[in-house]
Amino acid sequence: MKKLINRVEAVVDEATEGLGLAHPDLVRVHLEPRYVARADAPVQGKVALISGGGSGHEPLHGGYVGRGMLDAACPGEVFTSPVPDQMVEAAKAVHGGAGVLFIVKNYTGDVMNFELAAELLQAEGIEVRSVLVADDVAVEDSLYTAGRRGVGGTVFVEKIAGAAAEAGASLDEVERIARRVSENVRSMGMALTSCTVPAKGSPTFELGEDEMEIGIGIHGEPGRERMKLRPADEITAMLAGPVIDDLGLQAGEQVIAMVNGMGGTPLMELYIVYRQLAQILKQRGIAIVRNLVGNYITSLEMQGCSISLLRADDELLRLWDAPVHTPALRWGV
Amino acid sequence: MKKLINRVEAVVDEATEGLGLAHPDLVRVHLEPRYVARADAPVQGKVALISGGGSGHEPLHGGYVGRGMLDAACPGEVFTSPVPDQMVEAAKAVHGGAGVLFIVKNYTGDVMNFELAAELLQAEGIEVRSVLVADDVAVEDSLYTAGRRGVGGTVFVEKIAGAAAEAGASLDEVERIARRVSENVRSMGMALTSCTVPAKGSPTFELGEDEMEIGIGIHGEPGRERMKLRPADEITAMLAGPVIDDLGLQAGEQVIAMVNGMGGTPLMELYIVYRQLAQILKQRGIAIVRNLVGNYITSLEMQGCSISLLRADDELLRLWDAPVHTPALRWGV
Amino acid sequence: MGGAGEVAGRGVDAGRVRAFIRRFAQLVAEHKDELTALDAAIGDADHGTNLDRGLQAALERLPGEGASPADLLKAVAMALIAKVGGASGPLYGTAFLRAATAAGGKAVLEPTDVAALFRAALAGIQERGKAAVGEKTMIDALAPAVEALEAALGRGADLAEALAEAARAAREGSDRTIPLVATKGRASYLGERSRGHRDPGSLSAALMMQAAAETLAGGKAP
Amino acid sequence: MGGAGEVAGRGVDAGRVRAFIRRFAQLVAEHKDELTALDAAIGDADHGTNLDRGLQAALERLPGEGASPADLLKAVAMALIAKVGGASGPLYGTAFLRAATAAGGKAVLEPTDVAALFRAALAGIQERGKAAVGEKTMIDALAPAVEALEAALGRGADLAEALAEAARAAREGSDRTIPLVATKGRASYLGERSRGHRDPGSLSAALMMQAAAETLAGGKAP
Ligand SMILES: Nc1ncnc2c1ncn2[C@@H]1O[C@H](COP(=O)(O)OP(=O)(O)O)[C@@H](O)[C@H]1O
Ligand SMILES: Nc1ncnc2c1ncn2[C@@H]1O[C@H](COP(=O)(O)OP(=O)(O)O)[C@@H](O)[C@H]1O
Ligand SMILES: [Mg+2]
Ligand SMILES: [Mg+2]
Ligand SMILES: [Mg+2]
Ligand SMILES: [Mg+2]
Repeated sequence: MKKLINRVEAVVDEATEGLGLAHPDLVRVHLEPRYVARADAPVQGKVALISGGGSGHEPLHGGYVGRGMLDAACPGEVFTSPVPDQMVEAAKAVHGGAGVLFIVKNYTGDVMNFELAAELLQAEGIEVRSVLVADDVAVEDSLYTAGRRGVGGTVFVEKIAGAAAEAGASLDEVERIARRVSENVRSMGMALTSCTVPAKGSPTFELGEDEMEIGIGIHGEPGRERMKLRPADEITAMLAGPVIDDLGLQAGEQVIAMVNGMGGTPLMELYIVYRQLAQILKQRGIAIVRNLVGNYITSLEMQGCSISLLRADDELLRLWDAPVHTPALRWGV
Repeated sequence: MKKLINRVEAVVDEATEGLGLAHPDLVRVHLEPRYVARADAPVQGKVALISGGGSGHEPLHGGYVGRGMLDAACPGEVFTSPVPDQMVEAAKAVHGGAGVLFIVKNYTGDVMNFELAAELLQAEGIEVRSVLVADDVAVEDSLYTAGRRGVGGTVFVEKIAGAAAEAGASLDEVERIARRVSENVRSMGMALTSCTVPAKGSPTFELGEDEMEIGIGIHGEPGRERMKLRPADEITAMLAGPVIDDLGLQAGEQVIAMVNGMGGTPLMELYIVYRQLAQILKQRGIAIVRNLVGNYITSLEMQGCSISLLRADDELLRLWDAPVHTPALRWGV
Repeated sequence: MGGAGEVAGRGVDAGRVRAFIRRFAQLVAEHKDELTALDAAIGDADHGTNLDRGLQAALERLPGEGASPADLLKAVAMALIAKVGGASGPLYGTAFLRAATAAGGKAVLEPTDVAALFRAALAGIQERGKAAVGEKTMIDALAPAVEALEAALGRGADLAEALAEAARAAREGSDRTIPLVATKGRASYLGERSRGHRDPGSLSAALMMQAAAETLAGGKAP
Repeated sequence: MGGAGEVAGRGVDAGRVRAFIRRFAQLVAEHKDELTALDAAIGDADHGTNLDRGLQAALERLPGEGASPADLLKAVAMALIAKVGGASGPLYGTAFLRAATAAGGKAVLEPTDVAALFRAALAGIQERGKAAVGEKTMIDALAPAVEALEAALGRGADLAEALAEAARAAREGSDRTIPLVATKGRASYLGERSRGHRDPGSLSAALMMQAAAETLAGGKAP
């Protein structure tokens, strides 16, 4: 295993410390239990947005803490959901009296740990709501699964709900908007290579030199189908098709598009994918009105990409465009 | 070779097209010859900043075209310096009557191709100056080499000279500032893995599972020394030490620090490196007043990192903080 | 039976509960890589690491002399909830919490108490995870184990024998997860591709029952 | 001598220059992977790809019937400058440009013209690249080749023989780069580690001299 780390057990703590040292103007880091909070939290009268999940998806979630996005992030061990303690202490540290919204990626572990945290906080009189993100169209028969996974859509939910909260919206309102984003975003991903969880020390799966995995999540787990490597344009079509269809996007509609790298993909390749995505959407008469191309929700050093589309309307676009200032996402300020 | 590409020969063109499609508000792409220009170029009366080099270092340089940074970038083939045609046509397209400054990374090929372009442009009556970036302290005996390589320092030169040009400084003045940055920035890098040039199809070098290369450049070339893998803190010290010493940094001085990923390094690991870099500088009484942590000048999918430090003063800091709006770097706007 | 049966006659006191917890932690530590490798095949390669981290934390926090069975079980629950994360943290945490509640204030547990305790643990996991038998989870090991335990006691077996049967049933239940397609947890995303692999949680659950069989009735299980 | 010498007696016309360019392009295409592999060892793995791209472009742009030797050489220069990039683009580009200038308006080049042409090419590379013999570059192949060519003609050898000696000298010069430490170009960053590898540019230069020997004096070189 080749990684720029010290001790396997210290990886998440040290990376979180590094984030805090690099952005003291934006975030404050707490280690026991581990959470990243807005430097100026609690913001009185503002709904507090808290997310979290396993580590290894950086910049998600710690990189999205700051003005106009999250109030706190709770990084679990690598690919392991955080424990309730983290959310409980984070919520106590950042809530501003207007309630807390948990943004939870739909994984059994995340759901249960956030649920426990919510129960504990409610018992202490802090109002907590939860919004699930479950945007991965690679999970087809959600009846026969733990439901769709939460993947790239999370970035959209955090940005847009974050803007609403920053603007002073009520808990009801922020929850409504977060749900609307969650319902209107879909994603699908693929991998050229696997990745290595530090504590395990070897790749989660092995792929032949001419193989790829289609329909992966973000935990280095094998995808739904393994197939022979294809040109980027074909791969793009394989990812974009199910996303467009599942959203039921029609000609004349507008989307915000994200071409996301899994952590080890050169930016050059992501732009090659974006090029084809733009062509596919253009052919269907769908307009990309905003976009992100880069590493936004990753799987350690995995090579591969995911495509996310959010059906956009005036309200969501206005909130998307609102200023944001976090370690990983910044505009308008 | 596993890459999200279509045809090997089309890689750079398609990635450049993708960049143009993703950021039509910021850049315009021209393919024959290939260059990326500011969408609003030429800006009359403004010194035009042009850089370029081999591709495979994204976001450098195309990602730095836009307000407050470059007027044009000329992407060569992967790891191959661009040809004079590209710089000549780019310069004609973006120069605003106040002269052109070439920012050239110090490689024999880049230097000669930019030189040829400058000769051709001068012959057409366009004033051209060149500033070399040669910040790689891994190149020790510059007497016995082609001189130090231009690496991470390029990002600083482009940002700061770009801010000066944007503010309306004269060619003399922009050149002076670019030189000052170039003289006050140093870098050093290392690799955990090699990378694969698409046209070659196999890794440039092979590294054992327990080995790393110290003192690499950004072209997947072998470094100065191969050694056994070490913990991140030790690697950080190995890179930071020579950079600090070569700059002659003293207690009480201020720096802008960059921890740069080589393209395939998880952000988590870069923050672990930043954490240790911050500690080392703190121990020496040197203050990090600004920083960048992420993929800014890469080597395709290589895993590894580089550290760059720029000795900062009020003038450079003011220009660093000036608004910038490019595909890859954005603040203040 | 025999010697083991006699020792078991003493009843399950805090010492035995402590031995059970220690043995469970030890077995998980020994099988850590195996559990993680199973999770790599159909999950995210962390089950062994997760559970081991939690149980080691539990050992550190175990209350000392004078703690009741419930105190010990509750300490484990809290450590698992605070340290494991993932799916197995809340699931095993809830299991131990319910077991603690079932143990109530008793200093010594009778065989039927032990059965009630495992039944409560199973119910807790089912409530939290909403999975049924056949979904390729730890339930597939635990549910048959609890049934075997109750059935054996019901037909008059002593605790050692009953727990031994429960451990066997858990192991067989785990074996039966191999051909199943997962419909809960992370492995469910693999659909058909989850077939042919043992569910990691079912193995850790079988290890828990093995630990119970080796400790709760006294000496080594037969 | 012999047959080759007789054919050579005709003088170097545009047809032979065209054959030289074609053969150089062909040799580079055949050795493309080898050149790139050499560059991978001590450079950045693009020398073969670079030069091949440029020479293929040159073939496409080669002017037709009626073009003089200078026209042909200049077309190659322009294609190399416009298509190769890297260090070798401007270097070979300059070499061909200087050769074209040396060829002047002549329709047929005498042996001494050919020597002057290669001397001019070498001087162009040295001016552009500021490297001397012994720095582990293409100069290490070209300089001895030009000297061998001049010496052979000086002592009365015919062009075929002189070019054959030049080609041999180029190849030997390339061989001598193997133990050298590079002090110019990308390989210089490797310092001591550049020892033990052939310089890729010296091989492409040797291929150029081989192409010259096989074509400029007429039929195949002896
Ligand atoms: N809904 C559920 N009900 C019961 N057990 C479950 C459920 N979901 C997952 N599990 C169990 O949890 C195990 C995985 O635990 P672990 O790897 O620690 O968590 P994660 O899946 O979050 O990485 C699975 O092997 C399975 O036995
Ligand atoms: N200053 C120089 N003078 C002469 N030849 C040089 C010089 N620098 C490099 N070369 C030659 O160029 C070759 C490398 O060419 P190429 O790989 O195409 O360019 P780059 O080094 O830019 O990738 C080297 O093998 C060497 O022979
Ligand atoms: Mg997990
Ligand atoms: Mg090159
Ligand atoms: Mg797991
Ligand atoms: Mg090269």
